[in-house]
Amino acid sequence: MTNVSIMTFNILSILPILILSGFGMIVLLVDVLSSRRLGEKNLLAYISLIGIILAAIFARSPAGTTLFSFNESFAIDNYSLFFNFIFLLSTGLTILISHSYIKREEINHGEYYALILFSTIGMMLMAAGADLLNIFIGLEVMSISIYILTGFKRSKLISNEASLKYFLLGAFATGFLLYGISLVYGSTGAINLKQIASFIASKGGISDPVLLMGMGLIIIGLGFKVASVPFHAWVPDVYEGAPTAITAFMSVGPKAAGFAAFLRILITAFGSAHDEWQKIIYILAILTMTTGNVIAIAQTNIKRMLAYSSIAHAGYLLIALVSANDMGVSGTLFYMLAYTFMNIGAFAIVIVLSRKGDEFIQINDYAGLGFKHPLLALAMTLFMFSMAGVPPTAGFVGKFYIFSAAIKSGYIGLAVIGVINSVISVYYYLRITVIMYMKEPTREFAPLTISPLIVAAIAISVIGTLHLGIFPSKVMEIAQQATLMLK
Amino acid sequence: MLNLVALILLFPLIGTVINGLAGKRLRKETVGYLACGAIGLSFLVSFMVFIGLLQLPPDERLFEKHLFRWIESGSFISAAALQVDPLSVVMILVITGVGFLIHLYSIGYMHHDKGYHRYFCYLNLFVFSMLLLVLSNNFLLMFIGWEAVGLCSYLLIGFWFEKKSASDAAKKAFVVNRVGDFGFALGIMLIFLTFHSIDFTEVFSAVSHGNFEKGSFTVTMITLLLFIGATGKSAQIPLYTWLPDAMEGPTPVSALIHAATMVTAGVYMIARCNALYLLSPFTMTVVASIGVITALFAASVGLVQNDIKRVLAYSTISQLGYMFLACGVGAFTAGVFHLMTHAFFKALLFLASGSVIHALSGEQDIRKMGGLKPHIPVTYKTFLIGTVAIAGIPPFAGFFSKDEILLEALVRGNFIYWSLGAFAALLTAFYMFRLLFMTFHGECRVDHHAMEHLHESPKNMTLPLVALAGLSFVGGFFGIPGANALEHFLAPVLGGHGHTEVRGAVSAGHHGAWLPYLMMVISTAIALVGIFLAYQMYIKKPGLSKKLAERFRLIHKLLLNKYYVDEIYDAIFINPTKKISTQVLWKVIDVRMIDGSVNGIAWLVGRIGSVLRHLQTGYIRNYAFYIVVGCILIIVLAVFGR
Amino acid sequence: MPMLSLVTFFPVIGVFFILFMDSRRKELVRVTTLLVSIVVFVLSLPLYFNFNAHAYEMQFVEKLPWIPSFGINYHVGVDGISLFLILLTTFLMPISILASWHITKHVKEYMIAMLVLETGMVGVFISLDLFLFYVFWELMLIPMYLLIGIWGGPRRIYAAIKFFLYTMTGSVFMLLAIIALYFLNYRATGNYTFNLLEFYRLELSFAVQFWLFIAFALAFAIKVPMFPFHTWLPDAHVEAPTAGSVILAGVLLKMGTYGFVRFCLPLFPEASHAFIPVISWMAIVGIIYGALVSMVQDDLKKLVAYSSVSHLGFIMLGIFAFNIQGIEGGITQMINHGLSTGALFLVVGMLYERRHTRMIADFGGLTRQMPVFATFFMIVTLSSIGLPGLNGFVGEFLILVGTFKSRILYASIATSGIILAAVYMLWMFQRVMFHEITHEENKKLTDVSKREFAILLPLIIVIFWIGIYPSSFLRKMDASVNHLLRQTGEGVNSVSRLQKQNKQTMPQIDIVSETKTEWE
Amino acid sequence: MLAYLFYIVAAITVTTAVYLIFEKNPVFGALYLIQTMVSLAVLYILLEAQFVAAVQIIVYAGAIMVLFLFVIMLLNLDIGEETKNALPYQRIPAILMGIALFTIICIVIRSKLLQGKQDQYTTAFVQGVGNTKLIGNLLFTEYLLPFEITSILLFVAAIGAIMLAKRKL
Amino acid sequence: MITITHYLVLSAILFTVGVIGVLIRRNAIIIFMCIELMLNAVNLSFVACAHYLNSMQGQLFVFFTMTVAAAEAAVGLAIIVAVFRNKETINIDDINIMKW
Repeated sequence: MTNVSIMTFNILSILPILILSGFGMIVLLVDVLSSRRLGEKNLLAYISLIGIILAAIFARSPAGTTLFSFNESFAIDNYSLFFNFIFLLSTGLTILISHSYIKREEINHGEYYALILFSTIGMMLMAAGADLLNIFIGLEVMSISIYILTGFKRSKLISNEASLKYFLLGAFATGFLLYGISLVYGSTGAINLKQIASFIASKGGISDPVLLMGMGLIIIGLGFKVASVPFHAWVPDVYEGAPTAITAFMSVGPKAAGFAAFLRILITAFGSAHDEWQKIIYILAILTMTTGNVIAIAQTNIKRMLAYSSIAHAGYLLIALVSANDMGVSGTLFYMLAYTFMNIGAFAIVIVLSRKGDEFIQINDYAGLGFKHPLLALAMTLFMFSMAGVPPTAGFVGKFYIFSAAIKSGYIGLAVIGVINSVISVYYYLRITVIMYMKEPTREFAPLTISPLIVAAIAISVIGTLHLGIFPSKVMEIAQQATLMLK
Repeated sequence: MLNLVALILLFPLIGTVINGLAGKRLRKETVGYLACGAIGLSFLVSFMVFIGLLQLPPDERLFEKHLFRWIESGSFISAAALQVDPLSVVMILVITGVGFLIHLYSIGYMHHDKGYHRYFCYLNLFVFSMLLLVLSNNFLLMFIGWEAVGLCSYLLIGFWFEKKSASDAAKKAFVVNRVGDFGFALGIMLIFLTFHSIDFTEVFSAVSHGNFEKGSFTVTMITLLLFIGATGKSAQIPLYTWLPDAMEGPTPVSALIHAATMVTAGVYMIARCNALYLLSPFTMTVVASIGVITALFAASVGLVQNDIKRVLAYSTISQLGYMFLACGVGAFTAGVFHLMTHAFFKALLFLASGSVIHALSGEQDIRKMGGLKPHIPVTYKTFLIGTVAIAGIPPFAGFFSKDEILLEALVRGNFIYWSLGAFAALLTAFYMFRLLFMTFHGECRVDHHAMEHLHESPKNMTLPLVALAGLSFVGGFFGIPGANALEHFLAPVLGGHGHTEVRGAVSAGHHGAWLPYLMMVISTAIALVGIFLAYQMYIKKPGLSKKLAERFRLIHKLLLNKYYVDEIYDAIFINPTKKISTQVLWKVIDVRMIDGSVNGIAWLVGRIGSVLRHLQTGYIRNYAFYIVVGCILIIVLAVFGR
Repeated sequence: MPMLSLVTFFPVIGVFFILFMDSRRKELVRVTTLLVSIVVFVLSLPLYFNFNAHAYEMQFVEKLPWIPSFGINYHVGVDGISLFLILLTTFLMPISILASWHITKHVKEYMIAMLVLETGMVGVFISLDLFLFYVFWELMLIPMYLLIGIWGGPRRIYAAIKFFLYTMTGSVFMLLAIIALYFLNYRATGNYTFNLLEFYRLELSFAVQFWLFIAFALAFAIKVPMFPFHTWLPDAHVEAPTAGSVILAGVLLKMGTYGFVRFCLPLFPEASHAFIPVISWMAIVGIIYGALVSMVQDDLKKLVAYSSVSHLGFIMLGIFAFNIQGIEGGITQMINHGLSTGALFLVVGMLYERRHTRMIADFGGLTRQMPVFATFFMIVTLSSIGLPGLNGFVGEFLILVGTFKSRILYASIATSGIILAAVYMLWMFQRVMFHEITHEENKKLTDVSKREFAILLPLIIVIFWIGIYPSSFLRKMDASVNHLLRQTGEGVNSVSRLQKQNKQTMPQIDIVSETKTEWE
Repeated sequence: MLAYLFYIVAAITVTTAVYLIFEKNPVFGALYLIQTMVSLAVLYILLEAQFVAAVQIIVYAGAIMVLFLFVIMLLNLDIGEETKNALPYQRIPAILMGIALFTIICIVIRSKLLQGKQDQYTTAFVQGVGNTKLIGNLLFTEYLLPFEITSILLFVAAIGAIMLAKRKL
Repeated sequence: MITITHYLVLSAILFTVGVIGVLIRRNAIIIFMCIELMLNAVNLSFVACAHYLNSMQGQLFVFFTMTVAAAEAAVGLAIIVAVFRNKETINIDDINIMKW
């Protein structure tokens, strides 16, 4: 047995994962044990939050530097830590906004929290995975959890349909991803990203068409997860059908995880084949943002609109991916963080304004909100402007970052298309504010019952959006450090 | 004493400010006398300045008073500084003198008007502006005065703003003047570009140092541009159309602004720039030609007009034409001389006509007058003096000045100028006496309603009439051949180019010394012929004019409608502009094309969005199909796209 | 004392006060806002008095690191060019707030928007860091958009969105150009910075200048607005509340012209020279076209809006004359236009408050009822026409002199604009104020109230002041404008060569090879 | 000999796969798929992957497909289930696309292959240790993390299946 | 001699057939089975590559793939059951409330 390599096992490196899975179980246990008596089940949310906070506390490199454990298949570097932070943040925010929502929708089961925590584990694995296997497993853990969460309102046909669509298409795309992985494996003999990279480097670049095809198929698989056109089609339907809190989660966490894996694979493994994949991503970026923005204009349902907007944002992030320089990577990190705040914030407001069985998700239902609930409207306005990329918000700095990256690498055409798109996007984001402030209300606003948790979520989102917009410096520095680790 | 020059400006300004801000609360008498007093004081100071100037040796009669730096930008410097020299002194004396009389007259004339204080505020402002115009020491400051008098003219023409015709006329005056100002402004810029300065002294000294050869293109352009300005302000062809309409204003305003002072600004300006003009023979020809044509043209229109003030207006245009003729042939002194005498008798005529209108409760149509002589004797007498003066009967003021212009036109210009000028003089004598006869002589056509109120004007109105009549009588002696007081006085400004030289040349021989005297005789004869014709047509055979009118119906109609110039302008400039602006620029280019394309793009994007959203069919199989298509494309791109 | 920051952010402090006020106590909110804006104005006065007219360097400079990893600083300062625009902003603000007294709907929100707007506007004029500039530039869009959209007229939504999108469209390209400059500067100096003053020292190839100029110019031209990017303006003006129009015309439009002076000319001198014909012709067309279209409007606000197109054409023409008269005239005219067009909008607003119509045909003969108002209106009209002795003339004439010095043809055509100005303004004035009163409603009109008097009087005073004694303004900007000319002048000699080059080949920007950094 | 076996098994695999996609009855479809999987297991053995082959039959063909059959039965689907066809026009393009995809893959595969790094697990080596043992070793050393995560995955799947399918919670 | 190409072509055929099946079938379960077919094709490819590379990673990957497939099957079938409960059909052409 001498020829079996000694495992480089570092339990600390997966401590956050362990914590989350532990808390996932605890939630389930508490749920079962306390099932009828607890009634409100507030406890579950708090337990989950504690788990997230603990995970966040321990989500750091034990040695303070990059650490590869599990046979170099799991990387604890600033990059994955940053993404871990994004995941935990989005999970935390999602739990905050879920609390009242699931109670109202009567899907208040312990599994809900557990699944969110488990899917976070998947995301963390995707971000930290340094080989294709880990990334794949992480992706599946995340996806399957979310398939279930999407269908969580099981008595609602719309939720079932979303779940089915997401599931079938997701599995279909997984097929492509796997096929890609197998071809990459076949032509390099490795599934570890670094080994792939060194293999490609030893050949002086990619000349093997099989490898290229494998790469292309991986792009498809991950492109599906990040909602890139033409693999985006599931997004609007699923976003619309899923429970709103899960939509918020889905638009942030898995997308971030997808990009985490995307960047790591393309840059770490295929970094020297930049020329080969950049043209694909280039086209995807253009298609994605344009399609997302243009169709979003035609939407009347706010969840659908946010879905298309989410597609568009994926397009912007793909710009950063194309530029593939240090700025692109740190830009992606920053943008994802910013997007987490503003998007979850927006969905939180959608949740606050909706009622059971009467979701009020038509944009026109927001008429007159501006002066009826000024603070909510103000927050929504902030998020909309942030998504549109208007200073001084996080969205602006993020876009600025991404376009900088593109220009730095000389992709001026892409940057131009990007900014044109962001102008188009202004139109539909603006329409929300228009309707909130400039239209007369068409319905009575019932007095809202706002739970403190969701208020906290909105407050965190507002503060985050503004803070990243006005004082982005600290986060930027962290994001920049993160990029040094990738190569 | 010369240092007092700023006071000349200050008094009317104070009058303006007080009447403007507080006039509403003051008693009418206070307002009137305040305004009059301001101008009176101004006149006194002007006179003191005049004395002061006289005490200097002729060659040093130039005084500059720097007030403050106005616009300074790089090398472009325009100070707020005043300049006193013989030319400006003559002007300020005329302005304040005639102005004072007209103010005095206005107290009575405007007594019943609701906007009494407003009127005097404007009138004082006008005097201030006009003084600024003639006292400034650089082109730009002069331009301020130039525009400001235009503004006052606008305000005063539109004084009775509730009358549509009045406000239309006001606007027209301002706009037409602006067209002229366009030239003036460009002229100033070109001067700045050429001379790197816009100070009179610097510009003219640069000229006199002979840096420019005669007839150089730049100077021709400068002078032509300035002349455009002059045609606007002094109502020459083609920009004269505003002046007849300006008669919508109160009559004293017509007297002061549209006869005596403002309209002569163009002449003043050309005289001021004589050094420049003399360098450009071409411009001189243009000036002279425009002048003489205007003189004749306006006179011909004047023949058939029936509105008492309009006749005077056309006569003003015609007389201004004479002044330009004089300037154009190089006889600047003669121009200024005529300017002065014209100020006297035309102010007189207007005020007298105002008195007539006043007497007839606002009636202006001479066909509804006649036989007024016994009812308003003072007015009649003064009007007669004015008419005689303008017709050119010795020894009245107009005779000397007009005769001198005609002489100069012949001597320095050519026979055509002279003959056209002389013919215009004939017409002038004719239509002025036609006016006189139809107003004061013959049968009375006044309707009985107005007849009841017929009365002679009060003292404060007749007094200025008498004073002006006196001036019209003696005014000519300032420039009487032989004494030539005015000529000598103006010589430092209008210099060697004045007509002494010509006189000298004349007397030295080309035509012999007898020529001036012969011309005097001929002029007088022409005037007499005109008067005789008028007498024949309107006193002896009152029906003759109608017969003639029917005989030459076409010409008569043409003249009566002022050659349809207004209509032509409307048809060529105004209506097409409005139409194009509305129908093409606004409705098509702006709304349809530019805005249309902007909205069109927005619409298109939205449309594409609503079309593309249908790709989102909701069918899983479609979505999977997209994935497969994307997959194939990506693989092709990845593998074969190199 | 961080004077500039104080002026910029004091309104935000005010916002915090107002935020905690009961929105039903409208009077309190109004008075507080007014006081805040007056304090800001008073705070801005020392800028004028302590300004050293002999130095072209930025004064009152404050520099703090903001986003050090990008080399972004909070870097503000004032020179002779921006000084007056700041003062104009702080001066117009109390007036606009006073003119908003009649707003009864959502007073608190309105006042907050106004104060935030002030911060944004002042920020634009003082920023010396391009990133900071862009932030303020966009920031000020939001309150303006809300002002138009919430408190505007019947088509307010269309106008607000149009305003926002139009401006945004231009400015995003500017953002790209700013980023490009950032990398170009890095390549040249090895410094990551957005410092404008460092960018000034950058020597760019003509091709790069060409494209960057276009990107910047587009943003500014839309803001100015230059023909043919002007169509947002009439809509925005017509729908905006009075104070919005005043601010829009008074300050926001100046940002475009200011941008040209501050950024386009000194950063891209050669390209700017090469673009003289293009910009000048656009300006000239704007002058004539704006005037002609303005002439035939039947809505007062639209008329004034189109007149702005014409007036700003003059400013642009002056700036692109590239000499001291032209640029000083341009800057003066920026202030003048702010005052006179602002005042015109106020006047129109007063009419609208009384009659709830802006159609010229609904008025006529108002002088009889409102003599004091008529006087104010007349002065403002004349100032807009450019009557000598009032402010408009100084700027306009300097511009024309400047243009005349460089291109006689342009000046000659542009001068005809002053004729047209007289036509449309006086015609409008005549139709509104003169004639008999034809509408019964107009017989009941009251003359200006004390508040309205207080609104207009300061404007009138400044209108006369600039007209009669412009030196107090011109002198302060001399040094800066001269410096600007030195900055741009260096390009002049080589411009003919460059233009020749330009004709041969369309410039191709080569940032790709110039900035491309491989993944290390 | 092995080549013939390969061809025969491959033919069976493809045939059953094609039957699967054209079979109306889902029960038969499932059976075809099971057949495909079993054939694949044979191929795995040809490729000396005994453990995988075993798992293929036990887990895949056995457990998973039984689950499928179970659900099909549970839902009691009739054969006419697919009567509604909203996208009849997609059939031909879909097949063409599939063929195109296949063609492209073939073109790619035909080029050069297997330049990848050769690893140490030669046939001889594997036979020396034993395929299953080797895999087990690797799973608990190098691939411990994914292996453990798989537990979470299955846990999630279990929760999910209960959550979604249980009639009453 | 059976080379890796043979296996890979076979894998490609199976994959393609699976893809076509997803595109043309309307029964959710059959579609899911087609997806399983695709996964099997991939597994074949993994094992073949592993074999010819003398590597174990491929086989391990297949192991994980199968696990994932099992998990997916559980969840996917549960979803289908849930849909069927509410809709009484699993024809995906009927499952089309959300679109555009």
